[in-house]
Amino acid sequence: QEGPIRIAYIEPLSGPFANVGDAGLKHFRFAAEKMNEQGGILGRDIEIVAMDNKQSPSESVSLVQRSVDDGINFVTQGNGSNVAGAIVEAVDRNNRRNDDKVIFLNYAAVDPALTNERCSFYHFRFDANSAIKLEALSNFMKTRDDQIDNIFLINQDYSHGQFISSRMKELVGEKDINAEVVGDVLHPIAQVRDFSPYVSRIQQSGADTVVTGNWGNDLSLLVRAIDSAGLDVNTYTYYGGGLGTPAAVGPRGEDILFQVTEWHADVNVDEGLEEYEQWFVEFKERYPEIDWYYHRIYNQMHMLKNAIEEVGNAEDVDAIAHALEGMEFQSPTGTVTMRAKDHQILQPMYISVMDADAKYDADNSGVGFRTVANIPVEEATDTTSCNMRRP
Amino acid sequence: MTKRNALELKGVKKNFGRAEIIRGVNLDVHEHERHVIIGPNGAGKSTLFNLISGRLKVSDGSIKLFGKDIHNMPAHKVNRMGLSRSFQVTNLFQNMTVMQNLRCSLLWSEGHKYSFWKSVMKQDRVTEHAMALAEQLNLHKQADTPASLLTYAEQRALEVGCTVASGAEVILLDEPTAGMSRTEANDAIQLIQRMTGENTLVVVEHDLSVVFELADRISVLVYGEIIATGTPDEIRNNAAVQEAYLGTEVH
Amino acid sequence: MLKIQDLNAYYGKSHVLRGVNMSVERGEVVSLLGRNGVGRSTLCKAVMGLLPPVGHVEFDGKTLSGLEPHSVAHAGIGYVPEDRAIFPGLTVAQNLELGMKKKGQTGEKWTLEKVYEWFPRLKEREHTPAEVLSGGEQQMLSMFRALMGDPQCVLVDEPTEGLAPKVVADVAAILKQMANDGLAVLLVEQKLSIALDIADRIYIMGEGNIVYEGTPEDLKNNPEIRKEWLEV
Amino acid sequence: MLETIAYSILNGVLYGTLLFMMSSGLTLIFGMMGVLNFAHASFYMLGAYFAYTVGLATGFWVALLLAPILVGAFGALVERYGLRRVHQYGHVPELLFTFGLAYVIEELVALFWGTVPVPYKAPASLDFTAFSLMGLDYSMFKVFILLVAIVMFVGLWLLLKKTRAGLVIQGALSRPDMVGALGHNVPMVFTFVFAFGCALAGLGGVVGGIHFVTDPGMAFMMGPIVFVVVVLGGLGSVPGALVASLIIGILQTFFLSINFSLAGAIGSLGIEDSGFFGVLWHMETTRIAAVLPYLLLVLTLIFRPRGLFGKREA
Amino acid sequence: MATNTAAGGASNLLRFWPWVVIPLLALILPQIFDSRHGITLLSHMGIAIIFALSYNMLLGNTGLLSFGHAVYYGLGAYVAMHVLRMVNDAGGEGLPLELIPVVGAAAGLFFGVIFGSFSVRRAGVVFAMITLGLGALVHSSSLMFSDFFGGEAGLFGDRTYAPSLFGVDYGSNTNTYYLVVAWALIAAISIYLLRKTPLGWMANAVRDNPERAQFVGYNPTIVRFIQFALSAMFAGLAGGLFVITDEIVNDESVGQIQSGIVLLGSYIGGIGYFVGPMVGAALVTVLESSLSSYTEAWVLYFGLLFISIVMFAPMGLVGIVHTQYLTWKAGGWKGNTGIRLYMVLAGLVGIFGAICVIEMSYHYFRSWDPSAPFALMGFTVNATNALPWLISFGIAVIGFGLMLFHGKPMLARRISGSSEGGKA
Ligand SMILES: Nc1ncnc2c1ncn2[C@@H]1O[C@H](COP(=O)(O)OP(=O)(O)OP(=O)(O)O)[C@@H](O)[C@H]1O
Ligand SMILES: Nc1ncnc2c1ncn2[C@@H]1O[C@H](COP(=O)(O)OP(=O)(O)OP(=O)(O)O)[C@@H](O)[C@H]1O
Ligand SMILES: CC(C)C[C@H](N)C(=O)O
Ligand SMILES: [Mg+2]
Ligand SMILES: [Mg+2]
Repeated sequence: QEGPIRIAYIEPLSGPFANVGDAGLKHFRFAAEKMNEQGGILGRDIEIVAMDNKQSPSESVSLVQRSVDDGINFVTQGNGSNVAGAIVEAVDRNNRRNDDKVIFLNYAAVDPALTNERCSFYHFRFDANSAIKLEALSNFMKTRDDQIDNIFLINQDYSHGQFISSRMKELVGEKDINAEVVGDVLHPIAQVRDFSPYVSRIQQSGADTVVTGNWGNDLSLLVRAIDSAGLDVNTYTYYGGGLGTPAAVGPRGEDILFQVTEWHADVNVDEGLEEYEQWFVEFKERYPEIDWYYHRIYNQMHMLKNAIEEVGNAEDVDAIAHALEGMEFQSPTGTVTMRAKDHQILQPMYISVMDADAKYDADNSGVGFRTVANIPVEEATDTTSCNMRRP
Repeated sequence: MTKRNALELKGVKKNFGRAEIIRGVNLDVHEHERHVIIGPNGAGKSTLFNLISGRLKVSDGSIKLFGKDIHNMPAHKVNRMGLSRSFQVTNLFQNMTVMQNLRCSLLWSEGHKYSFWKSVMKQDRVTEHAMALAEQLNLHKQADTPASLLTYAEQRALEVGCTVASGAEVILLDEPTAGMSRTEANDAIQLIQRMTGENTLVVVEHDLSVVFELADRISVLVYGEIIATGTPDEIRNNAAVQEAYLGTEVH
Repeated sequence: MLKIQDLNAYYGKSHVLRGVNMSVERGEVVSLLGRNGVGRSTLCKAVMGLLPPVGHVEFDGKTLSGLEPHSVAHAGIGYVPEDRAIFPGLTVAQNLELGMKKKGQTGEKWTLEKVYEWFPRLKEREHTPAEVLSGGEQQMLSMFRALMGDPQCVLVDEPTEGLAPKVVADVAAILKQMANDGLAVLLVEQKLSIALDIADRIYIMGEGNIVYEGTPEDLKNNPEIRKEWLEV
Repeated sequence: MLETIAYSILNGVLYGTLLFMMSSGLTLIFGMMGVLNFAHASFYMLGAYFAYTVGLATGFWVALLLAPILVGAFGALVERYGLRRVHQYGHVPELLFTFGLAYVIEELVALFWGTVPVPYKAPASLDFTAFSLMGLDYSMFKVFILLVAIVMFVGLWLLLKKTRAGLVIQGALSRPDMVGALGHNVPMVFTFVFAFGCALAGLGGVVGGIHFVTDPGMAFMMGPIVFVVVVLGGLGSVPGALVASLIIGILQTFFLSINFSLAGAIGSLGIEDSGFFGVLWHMETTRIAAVLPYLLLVLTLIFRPRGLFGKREA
Repeated sequence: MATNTAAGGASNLLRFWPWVVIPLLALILPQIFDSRHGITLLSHMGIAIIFALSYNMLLGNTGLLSFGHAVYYGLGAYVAMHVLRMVNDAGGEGLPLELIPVVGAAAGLFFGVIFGSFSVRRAGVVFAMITLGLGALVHSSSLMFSDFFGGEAGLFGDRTYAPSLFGVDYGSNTNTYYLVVAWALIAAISIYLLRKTPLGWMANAVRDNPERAQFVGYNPTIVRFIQFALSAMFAGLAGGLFVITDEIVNDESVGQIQSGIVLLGSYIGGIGYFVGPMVGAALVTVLESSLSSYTEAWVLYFGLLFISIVMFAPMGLVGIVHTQYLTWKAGGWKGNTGIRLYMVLAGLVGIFGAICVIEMSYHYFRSWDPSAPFALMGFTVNATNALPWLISFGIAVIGFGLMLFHGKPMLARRISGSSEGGKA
């Protein structure tokens, strides 16, 4: 086989979510370029084929088809578990009905269902799923429960937020966290313009800690409303460090905005990861507006490379999937494993908080993140109900 | 022989806000007669038509069409009971051709209602009827001309045609000759006479020559009240009418 | 004085006015007669700039042809269109107000009070939407609206349409009054009796041209002309 | 409960004034000109971006003045070279024109300013706590918003009372030729009013961009809520728009501030949280709050098609 | 705006050719675009065509501007999906796949009757805003009532686990495509014939003059209501077909974007013509899904294309063709065909220049290294140099300039000259 190895990048590149899709694309393009400089995969270049799904599940389904038509064997996506669900479905259907198969590399969609009841042999998730993130977060909260008394849950009213809301309540009991959930609200996604009423409820509930899976404007506006009302609470988030939030929040989030991620920029500094720091800096030089944010894309691209090299070609999709299954990889942050049972990656996690003194600020906001806890792989895991059908 | 009454208005009143425009009108229109209503501007003639035809609701009183109460019925129901009207300002389906206007006016009375399983063009009765009407109106040459491109007089003629088309027994015409020249007006009168034949006709008109040519009986409406009803001669010689309406300009 | 020279006008490709020449002096009422559809209303529209005029129109020495309608109006021309063109959504008072060139400012001869005095019905209906006015009331409104702008010359297109006989006399009186006030009045009229009654001079239009010019007396004594150009 | 009500009123008024700011320009454009301007939110967005960019050079206060003027000028161009042409074809084409325009503006904004939010912040002179109430701080900027809204209200009121622009436009909607023949420069009035409406949207953006987030998605996010306000208030009615904004603001805040569901109040009565009625029974007011404006809109239009203060039917 | 009337006053050309050309195209196209994605795209076009035709029953025929037509499309799709899943769960036994769209149609009709009963009392802005509100409400509900709607993830089904009336294997996209074509033809013919019925005529009448319609015996509200319900039914049919082709349905199918797209498509094609919405819907479907793979600036192009159609071709694309055809038939092209061609050519040159400018802008602003050479229309250019900008702007200005300031006046002169000559 000649020519580049192509990966279809199916994300919103127009419309209100274009910034998110655009940032991801830049990550992939950068990673591909860096790897191509090192000789690519099996001597072939990696090429990222951008496809605009307009954040629409059904559009994504037909883009999967187009990828197959174009002879592309890998698709990647992450924004929106609903889209990811549709892609899983489309990929499965395609691989069942046709000979030219595809693998779906999920770099950000966190709905646990994708590695549980809806798990698929051709789907691999390189981000920690929501259950794992909550596991990590609650382990951290347990260590701090002297400072945490009242927890308020505020989340977007769709499966992602609904999951956090219900799972977090369970975890407080399970982990025996010495705190109480004093409030739990769901708000419609991407529709709330003014969060002050919610903030007043947080205030009335007497909460000192807010847990939210919000992202994008829903998070920025929430954090700004909390700050401008002068509320003294800590906010634990999934996405506080990206998707536009640092720029929109700025120094207001300092010391109160926490995030749970698989990596952040100052990890490189703390752990002396010079090579990876170099990677980060180069990315910044190229795209001064944003930062290298998705560490998992690094993992994903390298693990794919290893799998293809192991198989020896980029066309035998089943073999590549088998190779990825259970693969271990030495990531800069430690060893990560693609769990064979459900194709969920297991990796160390970091809890960090916004900090103006961090070496690297996020998205030119003047504030970056400082690690407050490392969660080892063993503590950042979940159980799975996946019952995978393998070819 | 007592004549049947086509229309019977009893104590009809209408006010808009505080302004009382129709102040208790009693009016009988006999079957088959041509009844002309005259009166000063703003007396309430058009309003009266609006009340009868269901375009406006009455404030008080009753209106009967062939003995059946029709007041406050919606306009389409009044129409289905056999009363049809034209407008003082031309009010056609402007984008449709002459034939299409006529066909539309015929559909309901030919019993096609809201049906969506038969083709209009295949309804031969409707087509024949519409053609015949177009001929009577002298519009057959313009059959496929959109209404908006007709001359004013032609539009008025079509207005009359559409009004008559449904075969209603009682027909109300509001200033059918307004804006026409003498000759056109004469043509229009003839047209009306030809088209309405045996029907009961109620007409509002300002043109006195038209009035006297057309009317079997005349009612004079002044400030929302009928001050006189009678044959043309009676009206012509009625002092109150002269005072209120005709002025000195009587022929 | 209003001077029209070699005026042509077209609707698309149809050539309606074919070189009209006429004039109206201040202080006179000039009636423009003609059969239906000869183009009398078109003449008014062309003068107002509502149709692109080809030819020359001037008023008091100021060239009007080629101007936008609003500039024509500001040059002192008032227009009462044949279809009344009242503004249905607006009240009577608002309709009249739109007639004024500047907010709240009318000429000296025709003020709001004067109008309401002439035609008290409008005063009663001051705050009702104009579309519910009776046909005759709308006609009067349209005429008074034009007067609110303090015009020096008025083009009145079929003002007596739909008016009761008594009111027709009123309108005639108003037109006379305007001429006496020194305005130039161009009256397009269907009803021969009125036109002859109040006009100082008469033009007859036929086939897009002026085919006759004279005084009312001349016309009364000239049945051939009437037969040829005014009857069918 | 009393506290909740007091709180709802205070915050509802604040939120309501913001809504009013965003929609007041539309009251002019939609209410008077009948143009269903789907690009209104885009002008609002331009206001924010212009203010941000101008502000980098001149500081906030100059930008506050300049940005709306720029947006207004841009609006004038749009009217003159786009809308005016489309106007003659009717309302649907006008609407579609603005629809397309919204897309184009969003793309251009994303092109020039990038897709990530810009750091557009309140000036230091407004960025402090003005007062605290019931444990919550209110920044000076919120007070400032209130002031700006009042200025807008007065400006609109003056435009409508002191000029005849409204009359001219309403007249022109039925008989443009005749309004011209009476001596009014109709095209100019249209341009002026459209530009003014856009400038108001721009002013809303100058303030809203700070209060919310300034990114290319901000227009989309505002969505059709502005139409709800204008229609609910009654087409063309400035007081109506104000009242509608306040009603929506207060009601929404109230719904968000209480913890209420039928099941919570009456008891679940064995009704499960599934099925259409089950879900409704257990639905918390907070979840309804967001759709409340649309619910109000539909109900209002069914029972009172001309809106709260409207004189004529839409 | 819409000049056609009940009888479709158009010429014979417009009356007959669609029924020959469209089915032919439907058969030929899959031979050309024979990839899976291509076939799916064609299926989507078929569905969009039904949806647009149903939409035009409201906008074009009845004068009702709806911002929420996707409600019926989407609800039809959801109900059809539930039935498909029931069939799946029953081990592929039950309603044959070919009839699943009928379920969608029934659901569309059902909801059309319910929502129509209170929204059609008035036309105009009131109706438009009610549909806007309803659209938003239904869309929000689709995320709240996840039992029925499956939340934002939506619902999935499998068309291959359903019986077929004719024993067809619907694992193949092509077979599914022909099912879509069959239904699209049925729907198009029905909608076409509906326009010729008393109801269709009165819908036009009510659009033009509801008051007069009352005085010939019709209740405008009922006319609108029936049209609305039937139109919702066809929208539901389209939704049901979508379930079959995509085997997924989620909240976006009832969403505002879906409602907006159908309005755009119908209008671009020309709501005054029967085939207008078909052409528009097909075009929008293609552009939406393929333009984005050619250029980053696709939304901008889409917006600009759309604006230009609204501004310069208010009757839609079919409108342009039709008027030009009429002119040509009336001999209006005689002696000026060259000028017309010249204008088109100049316009194309202008567009070419404009595209260069836009592409360069995107490269300049979006790429991390604006000075990196990039391929533009077969040339390699550097967007930080002034020259390519000058050339591109130049081409655009010259192209449009020639078209508007040279060709157009010339054409106008030629036309008026010849018509006057004819008269003399
Ligand atoms: N909806 C309404 N609201 C207020 N006043 C109204 C309304 N409709 C009619 N009027 C008033 O009622 C009076 C009667 O109007 P109507 O149209 O019936 O007169 P008319 O007799 O037909 O006069 P004309 O001969 O001039 O047509 C008028 O003064 C008119 O202003
Ligand atoms: N908008 C138009 N488009 C095309 N032709 C028109 C238009 N308006 C008028 N015409 C034609 O122009 C000619 C002159 O019309 P005009 O209205 O000036 O006549 P008129 O003398 O005022 O007649 P009337 O007594 O009917 O008012 C007529 O033949 C008419 O059919
Ligand atoms: C990009 C992410 C914020 C999307 C989110 N993880 C989801 O599952 O919907
Ligand atoms: Mg009347
Ligand atoms: Mg005339």
